Amino acid sequence: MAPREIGGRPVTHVAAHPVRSVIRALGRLWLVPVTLVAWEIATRSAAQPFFPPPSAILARMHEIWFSGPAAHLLLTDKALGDFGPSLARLFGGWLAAAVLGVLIGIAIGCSSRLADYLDPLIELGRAVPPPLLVPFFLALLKLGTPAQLATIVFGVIWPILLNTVDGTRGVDRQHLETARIFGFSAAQRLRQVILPAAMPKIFAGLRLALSLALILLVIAEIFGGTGGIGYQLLYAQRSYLYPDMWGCLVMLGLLGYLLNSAFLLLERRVLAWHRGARQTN
Amino acid sequence: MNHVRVLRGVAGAAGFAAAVEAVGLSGLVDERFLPRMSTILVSAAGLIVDPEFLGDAVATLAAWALGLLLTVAVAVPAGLVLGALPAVERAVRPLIEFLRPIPSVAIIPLAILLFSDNLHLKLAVIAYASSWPVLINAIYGLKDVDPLAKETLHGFGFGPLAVLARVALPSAAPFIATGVRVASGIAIILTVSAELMAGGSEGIGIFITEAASGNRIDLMLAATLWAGLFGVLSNAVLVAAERRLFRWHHARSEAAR
Amino acid sequence: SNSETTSSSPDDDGLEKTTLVVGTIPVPDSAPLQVAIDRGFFKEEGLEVKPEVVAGGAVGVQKLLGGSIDLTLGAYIGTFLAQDKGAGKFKYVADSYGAAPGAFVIMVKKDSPIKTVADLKGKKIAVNTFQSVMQLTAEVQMKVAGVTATPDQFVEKPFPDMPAALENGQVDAAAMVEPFITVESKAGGRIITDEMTGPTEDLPVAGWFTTEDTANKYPKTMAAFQRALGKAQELVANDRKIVEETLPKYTKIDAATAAVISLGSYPTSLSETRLQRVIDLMKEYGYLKTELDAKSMILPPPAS
Amino acid sequence: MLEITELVHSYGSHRVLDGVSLSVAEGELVSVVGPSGCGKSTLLRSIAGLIRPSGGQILLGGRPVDRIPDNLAIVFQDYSRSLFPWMTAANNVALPLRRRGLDRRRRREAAMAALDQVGLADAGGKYPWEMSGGMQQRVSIARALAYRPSLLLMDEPFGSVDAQTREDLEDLVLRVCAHHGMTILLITHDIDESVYVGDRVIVLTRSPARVTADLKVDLGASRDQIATRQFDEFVRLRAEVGRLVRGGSTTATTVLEQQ
Amino acid sequence: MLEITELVHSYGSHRVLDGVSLSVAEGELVSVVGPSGCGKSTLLRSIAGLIRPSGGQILLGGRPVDRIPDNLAIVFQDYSRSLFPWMTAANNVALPLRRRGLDRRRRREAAMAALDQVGLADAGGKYPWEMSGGMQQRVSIARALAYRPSLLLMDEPFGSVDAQTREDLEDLVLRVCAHHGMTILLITHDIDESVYVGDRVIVLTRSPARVTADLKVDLGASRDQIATRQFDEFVRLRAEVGRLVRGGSTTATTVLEQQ
Ligand SMILES: Nc1ncnc2c1ncn2[C@@H]1O[C@H](COP(=O)(O)OP(=O)(O)OP(=O)(O)O)[C@@H](O)[C@H]1O
Ligand SMILES: Nc1ncnc2c1ncn2[C@@H]1O[C@H](COP(=O)(O)OP(=O)(O)OP(=O)(O)O)[C@@H](O)[C@H]1O
Ligand SMILES: [Mg+2]
Ligand SMILES: [Mg+2]
Repeated sequence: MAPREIGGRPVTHVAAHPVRSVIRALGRLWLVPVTLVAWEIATRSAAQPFFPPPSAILARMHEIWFSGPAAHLLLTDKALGDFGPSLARLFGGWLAAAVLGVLIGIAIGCSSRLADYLDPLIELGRAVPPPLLVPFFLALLKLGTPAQLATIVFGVIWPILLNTVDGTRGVDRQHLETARIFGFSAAQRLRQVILPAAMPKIFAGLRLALSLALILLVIAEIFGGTGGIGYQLLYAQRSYLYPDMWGCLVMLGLLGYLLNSAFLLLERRVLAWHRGARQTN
Repeated sequence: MNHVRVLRGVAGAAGFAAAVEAVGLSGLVDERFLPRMSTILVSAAGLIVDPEFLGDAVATLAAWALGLLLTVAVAVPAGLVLGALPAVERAVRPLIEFLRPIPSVAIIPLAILLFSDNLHLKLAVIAYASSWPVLINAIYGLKDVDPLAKETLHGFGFGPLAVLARVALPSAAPFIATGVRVASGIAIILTVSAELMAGGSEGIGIFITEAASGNRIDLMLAATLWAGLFGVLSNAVLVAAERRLFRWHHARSEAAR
Repeated sequence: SNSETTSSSPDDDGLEKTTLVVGTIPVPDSAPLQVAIDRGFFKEEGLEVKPEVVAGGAVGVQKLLGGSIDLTLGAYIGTFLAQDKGAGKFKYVADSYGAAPGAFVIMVKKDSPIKTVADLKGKKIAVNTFQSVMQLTAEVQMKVAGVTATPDQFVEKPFPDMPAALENGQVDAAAMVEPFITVESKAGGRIITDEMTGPTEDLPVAGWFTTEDTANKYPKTMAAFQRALGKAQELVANDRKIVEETLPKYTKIDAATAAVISLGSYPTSLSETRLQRVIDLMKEYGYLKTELDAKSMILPPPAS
Repeated sequence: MLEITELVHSYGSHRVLDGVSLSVAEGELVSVVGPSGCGKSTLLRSIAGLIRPSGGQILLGGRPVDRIPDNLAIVFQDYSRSLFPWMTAANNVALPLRRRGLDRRRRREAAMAALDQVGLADAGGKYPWEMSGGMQQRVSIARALAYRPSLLLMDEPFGSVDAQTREDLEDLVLRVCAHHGMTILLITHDIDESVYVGDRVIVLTRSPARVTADLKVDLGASRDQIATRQFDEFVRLRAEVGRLVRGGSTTATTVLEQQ
Repeated sequence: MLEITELVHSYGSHRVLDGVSLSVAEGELVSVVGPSGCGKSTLLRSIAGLIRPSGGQILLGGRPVDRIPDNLAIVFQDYSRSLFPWMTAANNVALPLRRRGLDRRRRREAAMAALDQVGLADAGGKYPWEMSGGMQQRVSIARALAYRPSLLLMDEPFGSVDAQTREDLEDLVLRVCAHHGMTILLITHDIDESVYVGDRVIVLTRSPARVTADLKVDLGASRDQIATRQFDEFVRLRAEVGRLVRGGSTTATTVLEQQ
């Protein structure tokens, strides 16, 4: 109930019953095996080459990425080559979009005048398919990686931006008034009042953006360069290698799930107050 | 009031166009690859009277509108269920998080195999990609409902469903609406992408494919600009609707500024 | 016998199906279809053909299998690849486009140090689609020049993006077709080689195909389609002017460009031996795993 | 009607209610007073079934409270958060009446009547955020009264209104209680008020809360703002409650001298 | 110090303040009473520069209030919404002290001292939503006091605390006011309180608000909860204010008889 006060205890609690907490974590995943089995049955009975059964997909994934030496966590050289740079681009793009989106969003949320000026541009930008922009980022930025980063930022910034604007506009007016009365500087108002109050909504945007970044990464890799998981996917598609293609999809899904889980851990820490304040007894 | 807002919007857009034109004039980018803003605007103006393009635009807009409706019809109830029942949300979360990052470029080829009707295909792809913001915002919106407001109605003996419908939903609605606005942007992108990737007989994406065949980058950009303008218009409509529906929300927070 | 009832009474033909949705790509390859539509050849056969733009041969394959179209234009290589990987069984109904000098080339930008095909060793080459005719023929030309191509030196780029990619140094060379060859040439781009020389001279490029199921199910309809398209193909093969007039109708290539671009050939018959050449090349370069038989993938033209 | 035995509640390791026992008869109006933070609101939430207490028992009409009881209304201490900002005052009041099966028009009439009773006849069309603190508080009182619950829980319902309005509202509650046979539990910080409106006054100790005293108020059923407050019994009780709340051991007499 | 002349404010077409004039001298503690919804909070917000009044003038230290004045603190009526839920009580109190140029440790010390003064020495680590209504209100008082403003505006600051705590807080405010030379404007519904703490009591009419009376309280600088309340002057003033708030035309004598 009081995260800070009893913050120390759950840790020891978990440490005391590691088995139980693992079991509980697995218990939450019960739907996964169920889905896998259903998927296996459905694809086997349909017997369509485009929809290979998950067992075939997993076997293929193992072959491509996970049959490496134990020293590399079983990852093959190919996996390291595929994922390393891709993940770096992903995080780079997502972080840049987060910083830009939150800053611009707060500026717009605080000033309705600025909002009036920028609204049409933002809406215009939002409606432009990122793939169509890749060539122009390439034309402008020339090099591969900046152009790919630009593509990711451009694609994922919108939910962050819009949610931030919404969160900023929704800050309880009495909180703002309190801050103004006590003479908070603009920076303090931002850091101590607007950001925390808007944080729950910003986090919703960040979470949306994270998986969107994965999608944009694929698009950027498809349209902009060679290597990476997007390139794999495209190559498999072009060669009619359906298990490989599905392997890429599953890999993306797994990455997305892992990223999201990590993100939720972060969110739980940052928004501890929110969970407390918003719980119904 | 409203006039001022429109004027400011136009000023902002004009400023942007002028800036891009200036970059074009400066020779920083090769005009072959990025035509000048004025060229694009002229081409875009020409498209208004091009019956072929108008037909394409109508097809795209229709698919977009239907797709957005479908999205709302699917994602809002789903979001309410997931937001209201944490146990369900926990169970389904791995699947959702697994599906979310799968890109449309990979989905569209599979959807082509599953749908023999172009419109159905577009709708399915739109709903798939644009449901997420609505869903996530609904879940977060529901978590953000003031517990005292819920307790109030509970206290009067209303059941969980009534509390969901009468307190949680209205109080989360503005945030869900933001999700819908994010979704509408994604939906228009997905409509055009589906047309680009899966083809068809009409649509802005088809127009762009054809323009590409003749290296008419100006026409490609002009059509893209129109897609963007449709996005602006649809957003304006949604914002106006939000302002009407959620007057309480805006009035409450705007008074402080 | 069928060919005698050419006009007016489609019911006599007993066509199993009178409406065909046909996938096309807005490139010169599909000019005959447009000609046949414009001149009413299909109507004479009692057929209504609805063209639908597809983004490429691969999409055409998927749409055929998904059932949203009945026939589509597609490069031979892609279709063979699909059949080889077990995606489906396909039948070519008519030939459409073949190699001709100057229509498929590898280009570099004006001041590029690359002068000969041998210089392409290890360089990035843009192709419109992986595992396509553009890539295969590039590999062939490199082999002829004594260098080996590696798969990772190819980059997939849509044709319209290729000039920019060359300019920005994204790629060192690009395998291009018209009208982009003309565009890049105007900007000073140089042609390193024609992709269709030597072993690839006159190589068949694309044709009209459907699934085996559809071909078996609607034999009369397919025959009618073959007859109508055949007429158009004949016209086009002998008169370049017709293509020039038709191109602006279904692409955004304007008449002036259409008049100067290099076109491929429009073969008038599906030849088993010609297709077998493609298959052999694909096998030689590791594109195919199984034995494909060209004959089994051809729907013989109606006896006339 | 309401029977609470040895109720215990802790938030985490912080014990708030430490064995509270009390009972309220049908139709009775019981005031509860106690120091700030002692656990009054927690007690009220437990009765309403909004929190599950850590121990003890609450019987309502003979049955244990394990979910939210029927026919209950609450006026929350934090009234501004318990009004729905997307509804006008009239709609806020009318909403719970849906459970009463009234049609739209009747709901509206009942809502307007209740708003009238609390002196807000003109404010039915206002949104909560267009109203002053005291007006919001009165809307939430009107909402509870219009609902005609059999058990009404009020957590400092008159804290934000002026003296005159407060007296009017006290009398209103007394009238409604008598007229509709409601049972009312009223938490207040105003010692005069606790005696004036209560049939009984329950005094809680400083946190963790226990019942220190349960005083019967012998002022008859009908009360009058001026006359009643002059009764000796009133003055005596007021002093007694005051002494108990202050937790002092001073006798009633000393307190009386001080007053 | 504070000079308000003919202040007028309307929300839309609804006039709330209708020419309010009053002045407060440096170091004075002025109580404001008036019916619920008459415009007291609006008046306070205008002084704080949070709303721009439709007409009239407010001079603070000789200068018109066109933005939020320096060295001002407010205790809002809706205290629960003015605390930051993402901060503990201690941090809520400490945060404004950054402006005072104190370092982290000193801020913390000052915050703990202020919390101690309002009886919340143990609650510094609690979040607002872990506190009772009265505790939240006291945190927001502590925050204002720790800030040591030169002008302190309080909107019903003691509405949610028990009688004993209320008296303690009243004395605390009196002490702080005298000791640090603060000027205080205090809105209250408690007529006794308005007289007990005020150097002057200002009575507003029913909406739209005007100043009906501006009474000087001649009870000396030092007050005592028991002694002061027994002075005749106190009783007289209390009755007078009560009569004025009720808006009756009864004379002071009649009211006295009634009491
Ligand atoms: N934001 C607003 N929009 C419209 N009307 C408002 C707004 N805020 C206050 N009012 C109206 O102004 C009047 C005075 O409100 P105010 O809050 O100043 O009263 P108050 O004297 O503080 O009352 P209370 O003692 O009940 O808190 C009320 O009638 C209220 O309805
Ligand atoms: N959600 C919560 N989490 C942790 N502690 C809580 C919570 N709610 C209340 N408390 C603690 O329980 C105690 C009693 O709170 P409660 O709100 O019941 O007091 P109260 O008697 O209503 O006080 P007041 O008169 O000030 O409203 C307080 O010390 C408070 O800190
Ligand atoms: Mg309480
Ligand atoms: Mg007020």
